[in-house]
Parts: sequence; structure tokens; C-alpha cells
Amino acid sequence: MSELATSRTIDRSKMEVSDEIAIDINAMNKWYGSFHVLRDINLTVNQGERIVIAGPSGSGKSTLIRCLNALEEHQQGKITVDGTVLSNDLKNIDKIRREVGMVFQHFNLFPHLTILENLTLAPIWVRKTPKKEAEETAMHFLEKVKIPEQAGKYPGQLSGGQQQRVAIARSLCMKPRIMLFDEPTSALDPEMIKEVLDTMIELAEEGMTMLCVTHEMGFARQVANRVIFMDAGQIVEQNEPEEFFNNPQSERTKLFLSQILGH
Amino acid sequence: MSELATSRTIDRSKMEVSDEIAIDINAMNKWYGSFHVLRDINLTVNQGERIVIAGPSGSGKSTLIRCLNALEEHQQGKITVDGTVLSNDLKNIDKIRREVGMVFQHFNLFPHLTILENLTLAPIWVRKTPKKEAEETAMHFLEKVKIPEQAGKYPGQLSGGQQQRVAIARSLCMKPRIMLFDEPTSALDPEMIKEVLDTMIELAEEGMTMLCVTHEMGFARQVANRVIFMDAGQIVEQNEPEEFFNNPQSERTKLFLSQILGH
Amino acid sequence: MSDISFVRTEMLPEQDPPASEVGALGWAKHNLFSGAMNSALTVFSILAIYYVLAALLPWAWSPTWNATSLAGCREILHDLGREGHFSGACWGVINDRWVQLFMGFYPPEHYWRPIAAFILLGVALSPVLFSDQVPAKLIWFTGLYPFLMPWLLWGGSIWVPLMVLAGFVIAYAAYRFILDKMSELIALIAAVIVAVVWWLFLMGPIAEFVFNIIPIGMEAVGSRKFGGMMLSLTIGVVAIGFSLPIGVVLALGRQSDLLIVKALCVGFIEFIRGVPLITLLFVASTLLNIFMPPGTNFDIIMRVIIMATLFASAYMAEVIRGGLAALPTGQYEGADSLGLNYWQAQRLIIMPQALKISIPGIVSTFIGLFKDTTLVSVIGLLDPLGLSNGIRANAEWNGVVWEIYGFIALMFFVFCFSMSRYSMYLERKLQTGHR
Amino acid sequence: MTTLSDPPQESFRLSQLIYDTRYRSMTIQIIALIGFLLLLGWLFGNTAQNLADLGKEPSFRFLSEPAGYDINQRLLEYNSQDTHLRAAFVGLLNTLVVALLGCITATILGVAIGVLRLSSNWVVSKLMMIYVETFRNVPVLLWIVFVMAIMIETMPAPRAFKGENPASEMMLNDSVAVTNRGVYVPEPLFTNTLGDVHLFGAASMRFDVSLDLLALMLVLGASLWGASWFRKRADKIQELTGDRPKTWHVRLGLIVVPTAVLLYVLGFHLGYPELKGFNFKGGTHFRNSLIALWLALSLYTAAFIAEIVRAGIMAIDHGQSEAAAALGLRPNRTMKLVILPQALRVIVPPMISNYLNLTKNSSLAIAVGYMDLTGTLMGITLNQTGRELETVLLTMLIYLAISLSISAVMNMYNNRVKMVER
Amino acid sequence: AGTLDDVKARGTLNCGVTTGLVGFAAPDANGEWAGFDVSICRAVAAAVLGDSKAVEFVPTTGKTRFTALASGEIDMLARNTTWTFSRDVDLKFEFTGVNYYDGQGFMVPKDLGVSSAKELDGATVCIQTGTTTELNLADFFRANNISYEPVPIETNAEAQQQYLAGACDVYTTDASGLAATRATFDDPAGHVLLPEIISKEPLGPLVRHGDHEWGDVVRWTLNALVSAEELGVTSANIAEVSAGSNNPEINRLLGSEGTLGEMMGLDADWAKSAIMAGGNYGEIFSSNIGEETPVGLARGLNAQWTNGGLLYSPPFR
Ligand SMILES: Nc1ncnc2c1ncn2[C@@H]1O[C@H](COP(=O)(O)OP(=O)(O)OP(=O)(O)O)[C@@H](O)[C@H]1O
Ligand SMILES: Nc1ncnc2c1ncn2[C@@H]1O[C@H](COP(=O)(O)OP(=O)(O)OP(=O)(O)O)[C@@H](O)[C@H]1O
Ligand SMILES: [Mg+2]
Ligand SMILES: [Mg+2]
Repeated sequence: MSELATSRTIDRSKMEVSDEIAIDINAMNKWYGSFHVLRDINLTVNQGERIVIAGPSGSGKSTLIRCLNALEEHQQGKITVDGTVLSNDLKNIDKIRREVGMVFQHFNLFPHLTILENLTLAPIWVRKTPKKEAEETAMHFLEKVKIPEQAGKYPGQLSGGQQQRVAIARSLCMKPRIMLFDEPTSALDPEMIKEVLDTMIELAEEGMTMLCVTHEMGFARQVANRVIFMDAGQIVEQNEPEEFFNNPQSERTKLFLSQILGH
Repeated sequence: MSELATSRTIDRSKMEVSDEIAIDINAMNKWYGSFHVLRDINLTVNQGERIVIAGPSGSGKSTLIRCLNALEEHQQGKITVDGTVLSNDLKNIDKIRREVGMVFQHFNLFPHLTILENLTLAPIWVRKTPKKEAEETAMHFLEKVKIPEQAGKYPGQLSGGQQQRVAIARSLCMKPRIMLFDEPTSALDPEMIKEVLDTMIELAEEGMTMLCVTHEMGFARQVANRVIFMDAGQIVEQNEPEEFFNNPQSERTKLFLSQILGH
Repeated sequence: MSDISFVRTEMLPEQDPPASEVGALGWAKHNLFSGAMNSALTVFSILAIYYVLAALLPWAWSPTWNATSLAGCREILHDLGREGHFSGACWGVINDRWVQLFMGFYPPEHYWRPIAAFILLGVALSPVLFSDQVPAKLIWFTGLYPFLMPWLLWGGSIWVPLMVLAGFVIAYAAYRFILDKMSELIALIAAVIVAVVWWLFLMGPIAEFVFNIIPIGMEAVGSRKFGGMMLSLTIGVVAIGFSLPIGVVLALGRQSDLLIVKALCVGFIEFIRGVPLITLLFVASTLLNIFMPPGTNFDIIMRVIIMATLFASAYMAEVIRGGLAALPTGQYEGADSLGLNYWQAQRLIIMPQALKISIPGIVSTFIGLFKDTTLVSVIGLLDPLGLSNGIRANAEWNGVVWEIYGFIALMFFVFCFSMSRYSMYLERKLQTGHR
Repeated sequence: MTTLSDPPQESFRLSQLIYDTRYRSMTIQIIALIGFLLLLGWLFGNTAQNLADLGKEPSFRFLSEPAGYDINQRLLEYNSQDTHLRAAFVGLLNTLVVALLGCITATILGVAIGVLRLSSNWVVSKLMMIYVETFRNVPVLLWIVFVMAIMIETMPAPRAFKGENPASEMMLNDSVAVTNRGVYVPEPLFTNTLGDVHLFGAASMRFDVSLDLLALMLVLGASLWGASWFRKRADKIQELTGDRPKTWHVRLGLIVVPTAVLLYVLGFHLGYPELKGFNFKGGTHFRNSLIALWLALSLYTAAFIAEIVRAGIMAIDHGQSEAAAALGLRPNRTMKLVILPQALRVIVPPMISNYLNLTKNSSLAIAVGYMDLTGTLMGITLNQTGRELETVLLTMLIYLAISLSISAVMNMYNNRVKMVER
Repeated sequence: AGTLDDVKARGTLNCGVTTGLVGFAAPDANGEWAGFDVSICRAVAAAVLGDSKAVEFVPTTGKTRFTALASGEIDMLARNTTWTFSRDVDLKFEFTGVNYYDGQGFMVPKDLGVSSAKELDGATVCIQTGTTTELNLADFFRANNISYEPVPIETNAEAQQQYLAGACDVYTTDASGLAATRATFDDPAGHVLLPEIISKEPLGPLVRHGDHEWGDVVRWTLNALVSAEELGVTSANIAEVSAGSNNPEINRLLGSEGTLGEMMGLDADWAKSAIMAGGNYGEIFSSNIGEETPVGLARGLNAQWTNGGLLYSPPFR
């Protein structure tokens, strides 16, 4: 794992954390059939926080963040996102999904639409933005992720890193207040990882609330203000990045860190 | 690109070049449809020469060596291989193919046959060697490429480097006088590249005439006695390796070398 | 910001999920009643199932197995107090005729022959289908089976299939002989001509001559005695068997860059695939004899098999073309660079791989053809469906409908379903198999 | 090796025919062509010889002779004195009708079943699996006779509608009668009818076009065009403002009102079927043979289409619908905007071959007495005239033409869809 | 060579029959064919080969029967086929006699209350296709200027099914077929045959045009069966009678006098074998379709000329 993911200097000054609560998870439990994937999760995320979630494979990281925008259902406990309680009520789910953007490991761009169409689809159909306006926003975000010239192409014609940046731009077009990332760089080649991490750092600098499942520890150090370590469906340890990496408390965390930073 | 492909000391003493002409290409031209791929190629290769062909992608390197064993047809000029004129006559083509071995980038082993069967197929059916004898030869060459223990396996069960060595052994089983290599290492992981290059160096030491398309410049330095640089379907420059690398003449060659050795 | 550091000192044990998530209840909640729409669908489906079963089961539950005529059935049901049109099935007809529905008019004392033929078919196919579980030597048997099967089914002198086989040997010998002297193209053409001459003109008299000296053979059974399921299977198996080589040739022709050859193959394939099978069967029943030299006379089953073979070949060609297309060009180049010629490359490198990829497609073609053999009833052959007419033309069973149709449908279902499952299994195996 | 002497300027040698790659392919092709021509010649020779022996000369004159038989199901006016050619034409139209109807219903059914098979509802998905397996693994001919038998045996005969206390009653306010002879529904009639135009005079291909129908189609076409213009306007508004105006009532009005006015002007009324004598009179009669064939073909083909649809949808990565959901798209929008456009590309090509199969299978009409092309030209005409060669070949050619045109049209569509995706 | 030689060389007779029609031809559970048409085939086989079992029965449909015969696939066709001009002349066949005088009739359910075919205006009529019936039917209704709705059906079994379920009001085919079909009904009395017989349907065996030797064999075998009934020769008394009788015609017929068999290229006792195969015409009739059988046909036109029928065999002389 690359220790230092990016070479640019990072401006931590803008990354302020407000007191407003963005996400509140209270005694949440989830089962797949009879398998207990998430156990008694309690977590509060403030507006503007950048949280990195790490942990061994199968520890429930993806499941956790997928619960936050109702891609998975939880069975016990209460999740409040941006003041809205996540229940079975479709209206609430719609509302939350509009506030929360998500980026997947495998990009999940729509291959039959051009990049521009990928970006404007949801604004037009969900937010009811005029097409023109949606396209302007889209181009704005494409410029932000540094590929405005690809607007007319199809996803299949782009490299992995470019595709992932388009995926980030697609989420941003919905103007979300919170962004979830599920291992956004793990399907990419080393050169491309950098492009994507740069984009994410920029986002962090602008004060976006972010929950990010990743094993890019360099990114965690530079950007996160909290690192959460999960194992066996539970939050085992959380701390500020410096503390977390230099002075892990639990045995499991130590073991995990030694493995991941070992080579 | 690794500068020094192999660490063993190379015995250049045995690599003698005789006066006999192995390949003679005279004013050869080739078109794909109306696209002029090879332009006025003139090249004479003596018995025992080791020639490396380099050049940017699409410059016609593969096409050139594929013309030499009639995998592609040329439209103008004369190619003489080992004394036989490459014409439309099937008999001549058969004869040349028997004298010329070829190793491809993607190995092209036959996945439904075991390694041993891959090696004995052509000797049995083309050279009409008795099966027993063919198998002995095959085992001999398998030992030479250092994987005799894999004889009974199927290609799918071998690593890329092992597969490429089997491909070399397969060509050798036909006892060719000339070997053509088309980027034999470019589909391999770094560790495997070494295995394959070692095998090729050994071959060179035994005095085999070799034409090799490759970007392994370390190999070119150590083994080749001539490097040919192609661009846009033409031979732009040819020279001894030392001269070629240290003192390139043409601008294009310089540009190419700076790119390929640059990082 | 509050202190965010947190360390869990004690790991939580796994807990059982809430009662509504597991067990029958949880299962039902997730699989049957998740949402109003789903619940409605569930109720509706269960009602539909109930309705069908309520109509079907009482009818099917009918103790008429031993009745010897429809009137007998009615009497039995009458005695049970069941009256009316749908009071109960008349299973007596199945009891009386099931053997016939399977074997047609094949002489009962020879029933072992078709049974053996179809069991041996399984053995012959096993090296292809279960290549990892049976000895590879068995492939020899696979090669011999095409000669064994007709002999078992039709019987007669053993010398006929042996002489047909000899044709291949002679052709091969001629090929090798000429190959030493001339090009392989000439050798190939000569071999074909030699074989055809042998089969058409020499084989018959020689086989008869040898038979007179060494009379080994089985009692001949004419194809008119074939009927029922056995007829369907015979047509299906023989047609698929013969269509395989023809399909390979057509597929190669369609892939080739020889314009005329390609045009001929494409024309044939598209023509056959463009017309309904039934028109081809009409050609078999009304025209084929007109196309043959005056005086030739195959019986109708032979003619149907010929047309079914042509029909299957066109579909087979497309299946095999798919297999060929799935091979990387590197395989051709590898073969070329080793100096193998076209036919060697096809035989040793390309076909073994292409055919293996095509097996699931071949199995589906077979299933399709097997189902389509029911069409022969339209031209008067007594396949199961044709036999059902014959059976209903007997005074005892006149008026029986559902029982026979149901039984025939069941027979086809069992055959086709098991084959389609098998081909699915093969597809999975091919996907995960080495490479 | 010493210097190479120039090869002698070679003249053509015979062996080049075989060894020279340039001539070799020629040689093979010419041999193939000669072989093919020989085969063809042999077949022609045999045929001519055999026909001469039988005293028959191939001739299509019989086509212009009176057919002598009646056809119950016909779109054109026809009687037993019309020619065999016209009978064949009537049969051809019947083939096309059942094929068209079959393709439409098979698609609807198949898509529904394919989607339901993917349902999370256990009972429903298993039920659909049973449906698919049952229908695909039993021959279609058996299904045709089966469905026909069910129609005949379980529906009431017209007689059952008779008497003081009829055993069966008409449905929908006495307007629809479901009998074992088929279904009778009200037919549209016009008091102020515009009459018919007769095309092709007295030729065998002649047919009448109802001007009423023509006028209706024109008006309907215009209305549809208007409606689509309206929809396009809605698209534009959505593009501009983001909000999509509700247009369905305007569009519905645009379609319904002009048509209704025209119907009123023409004096539209329904002719109800009524039991008179042996049969229902009036109304439109869908014969049991048509219904049985249509149903059986649809049900059978639907099983295959369902599998195609299922495979098509499953071929779409699950991530696609998750991504759409994460963007806040509702499931039906996701289906329409994301899943279907992708799935269609996978689905269409195998769908074409199933349409072709359905069309070819419609030739089994013979089993239920539906007078399609096989039943007329290759059936009664063949039997009455004894012209096997001519009738069978003609039938094959017509089917071939149908098949080729279906695949041509569908391939065109296919290419268009492909273009969009680079 | 002629068909006769072929048959002798082959050792079996290939005889075309229907795929199944009650009383006329149907296979039983053992695959043995039986019926009125089948008996004719057996008689010919017995006459030519001396073995009534030496027959291959080839089931044919209305459409395939003529090609099967023309192409030589079958030696004779005994499949309730109507002797018409065009079949004899245009299709190039030779009818060798009539084994059943039939006519096309109508059957209706009794409760329909119809007593004449002329009252059938607007009725739905089931017809078996591939026969002359559809032409007769079209002619009849056109001549009487009434409308009808034809329902063409491939096989008798399906026609019967449709008729019984009420999918058609009337079933029309040869009257013999109607009677045979009615006989197997649950309630035969509930159905009536209408008085109109709208056509002449002389049914008989046929062979290919031009092979007169073979035509003679089939023709005279049929005549032998008819004559035998006229002369009182039955399968029961034939052993006794063939030893010699006072009636010279019987003697000629059975081969104890004269060389009739030899003239045809058959054994002297050809007719004896033919009669022994299934009895004389009367016996065949009564055991397959006669009044004691489920089919229950009366002799009617098919009685001997001496009994007011049309059966009249030329003399054996
Ligand atoms: N749909 C599902 N049904 C049943 N079990 C599941 C499902 N999805 C995930 N699981 C299980 O839940 C556990 C947690 O999965 P999750 O994907 O959240 O892990 P993760 O921490 O994201 O791992 P990774 O780093 O490999 O992505 C795993 O054991 C996985 O097998
Ligand atoms: N079969 C073909 N038909 C048409 N053009 C071809 C074909 N094969 C190669 N070309 C074109 O010919 C040119 C030379 O191709 P070639 O494969 O010889 O290049 P190369 O030098 O081997 O490149 P690389 O390093 O990428 O392998 C390229 O522009 C290529 O696009
Ligand atoms: Mg994960
Ligand atoms: Mg290359």
C-alpha cells in the first residue's frame, strides 16, 4: 500500500468540522439470514467530518455504509441521516438518497449513456433540473475532476481512473451533503489511484462530509479526521489518524496495521 | 524497462556469425488494403546473427517478422529464407515453416493438449518423426527450458513464464535453423520475464539465428549483434547495440530511446 | 469536537436475529410477503395452483388401470358413483399400450436390441461428455458406435456395417497412398471418390458375397416396425449423428474465404433454416423419391432421416460456427507456424476445441430436433403422436384423449428436461474448467 | 550459401493449380462448383426422368384453376370457385395473421414471465420456472393439439346457449360469446359507410380495402402524430424548466376525440353476435382453430422468450441498479432508463430467431384445421391436384421469403441499436 | 420387372392403409393390423405368397397415399379411396374394383331436430380433409344455395372429438365412416344419419397404372372373395370343398380344375389361400364392420347382386 498517496500539499485549514450532526447511528444491528454482520454500531458523524473506515475483508465495512443510504436494510437500531430517520418509508429513503452520494468500487457507470448523460440523468429525473442547467453543472464537475473533454464519450472508452472520476462527478451533480466511498481505488492501477485520490482530497478540502472505506493509509493520514477500525461487524477502535496509526490500542488493530503497512 | 535483464555472465564466444545468408529481404513492400505497412524493406541476416527489432507501436515490426514465415503475404519484393524463395508455392511455404520457428506474445499453446503433446504434435505430423523419438526430443528441450516435470500438465495449469518457455521448446522441437520472437515477454510479469530471457540467451549462445521483436533493451545490449529500429513501416536505423544505444543517429531513434529508457 | 477515541475492550458475541428474520416466519416474510404487491402475487399464485390441482387431481385419481376398454373405464367409474365427462381418467389405455408407445411395432423378442443400442449410446458418448471420469480408450468405442447402432436396430448381416466401415479404411489407405506421390488436395479428392465408389457400387455385392460364405447376422427388422418413442429417438440420434460431420464441413465452408464455397454453404444453411421442418418432411414423403434415380426406393423412415439430417446440419453448422468464432486466432497462427497444413490444423487443433465449446449448443439442437420428430405424424409415421391416432382408431379406445396426450407429453418432458439440465451442467463445467 | 540466381521467369505449370496459393483456392472453388452443378444436374435429370415416367409435366397451370374447396377462416372474400392461387393467397394471409398475433402475445407473455421469474417472491418465481420448463420440454405440436382439445372439451357449445334455461350465458352484457367454436365479439359497423375500393380487379390477388378503415387509420395516425408532438413539447418543457408537465390527459383527448368524431360521422355502431339457428350470427368470430394455434404458439414461444429476457436482465450487472438507486432513481425509472436499454441489446438478437421459429411453427396449423399456407397450398390443393413438386416447392419459397424478410427487418433494427453503443 | 415379381422376390407385400380408422384399419396392442381394408391386403398376400401374414402395412395420410403408391413405396393401396375419373386417368392409377360402395352422408345429434341436409343452412360442418369429401360438400351446398362453415380436420378421431363436444353441428364423411364412428359413441341412439347421400363413393384398392399383371392379381383376388361368397365357399367349408365339388366354377376358382392360377403367375390354390386368410367377402365384412361388430354396418349396396346389392364378380372361366 503506498504510504503517501499524493504529493500535493494539503490545505487542512478549510476542512472545518461543524457541530451539526450529519449522521447518527444508534445501536444498529443487521443480520444476513442468521449471520450477524453488524453488531451494535454506534456512530455519530458531524457535518464536515472525513471518516475513513478500515478493517479486514468481510468485517462489514461495505455493509455499514450501504445501510446509510438504504441499499441494505438494517433490522435493529436507528439511523438518522441529515435529520431524517431512515425507515421503510419510501419518502424518507428518497430524501436521504438525494442528500447522500455514493461511489462504488467498480464505478457502475451506465455504459449505454455518454459521460454527460451519465451525469445529467439523475439531476433531470430526480431533481427535476432543466436539462441545460443540468448540463452546465455536469460540465462544471467534469472540469473539477479534470476530464471535461471526455463529455461526449462512452464509459467504455475511458480508463479506469477516468471512469472513477466520472463516477465521483456523477454523485456530485446531485449536490449531496454527504459522500460515501466504498473502496473507490481498489480496482485501479497504481497510476490511476493517484488521480482519484487527488479528486477526493479536493473534495475534502471543500468541506464535504465523507465516509470512506479504503485501505489507502496515506490518504487516511492526510485527510481523515477520524479512522474507524472494524472487525467482525463491530467498531473495534476509532481515533484520530495520528493516534490510530502510531499508537493503536487494541490487539486486533495492531495486527491489522502490521499486516497492511508491513510491506 | 529493466536495463539489465539477466544477471548471468554471457558467453559471447560461441555466438559466431557465419557468412552464410539465412534471410534475405529485398525491396519488400506490403499493404493492408490501401494502408502501406511495410515500405521498401531491405535486410540480410546471416546464419547465427541475433537481431533485435525495436520501434514504436504500429510501426510494422510484427508484420515484418510474420511475413518471414508467410503468416502474412507480402505484395512486392523478394524474401529468401534459408535459400528458399518465399512465393505463393505451398511447397516452399511448407519448407520455410519447417525451418523457421516462431514464438508469439501470447504463447498460443494448444490448451486441449498436454505440454508433451504440444511439443510432439508438429514433429509427429509434419516431420513424421516416430512418436517415441519425438517424445525424447521433447523431453530434451523441456529440460533445456527447465520444466521437464511439467510434461504431463495442461498449459492452463502453468504460469505465464512457464508457458512461454514451453512455446519456445515447442518451436525448438521442429529443429528450426531460424527463430522468430514477437515480443515474447510483453505479456509477462517482471519475475517471469527473466526466466524467458534466460532461455533465449541460452539459445543465442548455441548459435541460433534469431530475429526478436522486443523492448527489453538489456537483452538487446547483451545478446544482439544488430539492433534495427523501425518506424512507420520503414527501417530507420540499424547498428550494433552499443552504438545504437549510446550514439543514435536519427532524431526518431533518439526520441524513442528517450521514451523507452526514460523512466 | 468531543473526544473521538474509542476502543472496544470486549468483543460482542454473535446474536440471533430477531424472530421475524429467521425460520419459517422470516423466510415467508422475505420470500412471500415482502410488500403488498408481493403478498397479492403470492395469494394469487397459490389460488391458481389450487384451482389447477383441484381440477386435475380428482380426475387423475381414478382406479381404472386394469380396464380393457373405454367402456370398461366408464363402468368402473360408474360403480364408484362418478359420472360425467370429466369424472375420471381412463388409465387402462396406458396399461394396454405403453409398451407400444415406447417401442412401436418392434418385435417383442428383439426389444433388447433398441434398449442395448440406447444404453450403448450412453457409453459411446461418455468419453465426450464425462471426459474426466472414463478411460480415454473408450473413444474407440465411440468411433465404432455409428456402425454398431444401425446394425443393432435394423439387424441383418454384420458384413454391411463392416463394409461401410471398410469404406473409411479404404479411403484412408488411398489418401495415404496418393499423399506420398501427390498433393494432399488431390489425395483428399481421390479418397472421397474411392469411398463413394466403394459404397455405391462395390460394397453391396461384396457384403452379400461374404455373407453367403460366413453368415453372421441378426434377424433384420424393417424400419416400418419402428414406432413410438423409439422412432423419435432413432430419428433424433441418427440425424444428429450424421449432421455433425456435415455441420462441421458447412461451418468451415461458411468461415472460409473461398467465395463460391462460402456462397454455397450460406445458401444451404439459410435455405434450410428459412423453411419450416414440415415442408422438408413433405419433401421427404412426396418429392425425395422423385429426385432420386428411377427405381431407387428408400422407405419413408430413411427419407425422413435424410431430411432431418439436412435440417439438423444447418442448425449444427451455426452452433459449430459459434464454437469456431470463440477460438482465438492465435490457435490458427500457432498451428500455421508449426507447419501444420489446413486439414491437420483443423483436425488436431481447431475442431477438438471448437466442438468441445459447442457441446451445450449441440445438446440443445438435439432437444429441438427430438421434439420436432413429432411432426412426422403429419406425414403418417407412427411416432408417439401418430400412434395415438392409431390407438384411438381401435373400437376399445375410441374417444380417449387426455390420457394418451398426457402420457406422451410426460415421456417427452422427462427426456428433454433431463437433457437440458445436463447441458446446463456442462455449460457450467465448461465455464469453470481449466482455461 | 552462394548468391541467389534469379528464379527463372516461371511460366504457368499445371502443378501450380494445386500448389500455388493463388490458383489453389480457384481450383478448390471450381471443383466445388462443378460438384454442386453435377449434383444439381443429377437431381434435375432424375426429376425429369421420374416425372416423364409418371406422365406428369411440371406446370403451374393448376394455380389458375378453380380450387373447389371452401376456407372458413379468411380475411379476403373467397369461395370455392376461386382459383388455387387465391386459396393459397388466403392461406398465406392466415399464416401471417397467426404469426403476427403470436409474436405479439408471445412477447408480452414472455417478458412478463421472464421478469416474474426474477421476482423475489418464491412461489411466483418457482411457478414461472415450472411454466418455462413444462412448455419448453414438450413438443409444440403436442401443445397445439392439447390447447385445441381443451378449447373443444371445456367450452360450451353454441347449443348450450339455447332454450329457456341456457346452460351458458354470453358475457359482458350479452356482447361476447365464448364457445367451443371460438369466440364471438361485437363487430364494428358503419351506417354511413364510405364503401370499399377494389384493388387488382379480378386477379387472384385482388382485395378490398374498406375506406372507413382507411379514414380511421388516417385520423388515428394524425392524432398519434399530434400526441407525439405534444410529448415532444413536454420533453422540451422538461429540458427547459426541469418539471415535466402532465400531458397524458391532453394526449388521450387528442387521440380519442377526433376518432370519436369520425366514428360518429360514419355512424359507428356495434353488431352484436346473436344465436341464430346453428351458430352465432353477426359479430366477429375468432375461430377455435385460430385461437388454439395462436395460444399454443404464444405459450410455447413465451417460455423461450422468458428465458431470453431473464438472461438479458441478469446480464446487466447488479451494480447498475444499485448505482441508480444510490442516485435516488425509483425502481420503475431505473428499469426504464438504465436496465431496459442495456438489456434490449442482449435480448433482441435471440428474440428474432424466436419470432422466426414461431412463424415456421405456425405451419403446424394443419393439426387443428386452421387453413394457413400449409393447409391450403401444401394441403388441399396438393391433394386435389396431385402436383407435389410444384406445390411443395412454392410453399417452401414463400416461407423462405417470409423468413428472410423478418430477419432482414430485425437485423436492421439490431444494427441501429448497436450503432448507439459505439 | 413387374410388381408381382418384386413382391414374390421380396417375400412381403407392401400395402398402404390409413393411419387408423375404426373397422377399416388399426393396429392392436401387439402391433397387428386388423380391419376391412387390412383383410384385402392379407388376402392378396395370401394369394401371391401363400401367407396372409407376409404384409408390411404402411400407414398413409390423405396427402401421402398417392405419392407412396406412385413412387413404388407400396405395391397396392387399400385405404378407403374413392374411385374417380381424375385419379384413374390424371393421377395415373388403376382401380382394381370396388370393395365397398359408399356415399357421403351427414350425421347430426338427434336433439338438433334436423331431418334433412337441406335444413343445414348456417351449420358448422366437420369434414375430414384430404379426401373427395370437401369437394362434394362445397358442390352440394352451392347447388342448394345454402351457406355453411367448413371445419377441416386431419383425422377421424379428432373430427369425432369435435363433433361430440358440439364444436360442429354436423359431421360429414363417407356413410360407412359415419356409422363406424357413431357405433363407438357412448350414446349411439342420440345421433342420426341424414337421408341425403350426396355422392357416390366407390371405395376400392388401387395399383399403379400400366402394370396389368399386378392389377389382375389384385382385381381377381378381390373378385375371388366376392365369388366365394356368391358360391357359398367359406373359410369353414373350404377345406372340404376344395377337395372337389360338383360346381365346376368352384373347382376352377379353388384350383382343382383348370389353370387359372398359372395364367396369372400364381399357384393353383391362390384363391383358396386368399379365402382362408380371412374368409370370403361376406365373412370379412361381418367380422370387421358387419352388424355384429361395434361398427354395425348393414350390407345395403354391398350385398351380392343376387340379394339386391351391387356386388357382382365376373365369372371365373
Ligand atoms: N447479500 C449478502 N448475503 C449474505 N451475506 C452477505 C451479503 N453481503 C455480504 N455478506 C457477508 O457479510 C459480511 C460482511 O460483508 P461486507 O461486504 O460488508 O465486508 P467488507 O468489510 O466490505 O469486506 P471487503 O473488504 O472484502 O469488501 C461478509 O462475511 C459477507 O460474506
Ligand atoms: N490484419 C490487419 N489489417 C489491417 N491493418 C493491420 C492488420 N494488422 C496490423 N495492421 C496495422 O498495421 C500496422 C502495423 O502493425 P504491427 O502489428 O506490425 O505493428 P507493431 O510494430 O508490431 O506494433 P506493436 O508494438 O503494437 O505490436 C498497424 O498500424 C496496424 O494497425
Ligand atoms: Mg466491501
Ligand atoms: Mg506487434
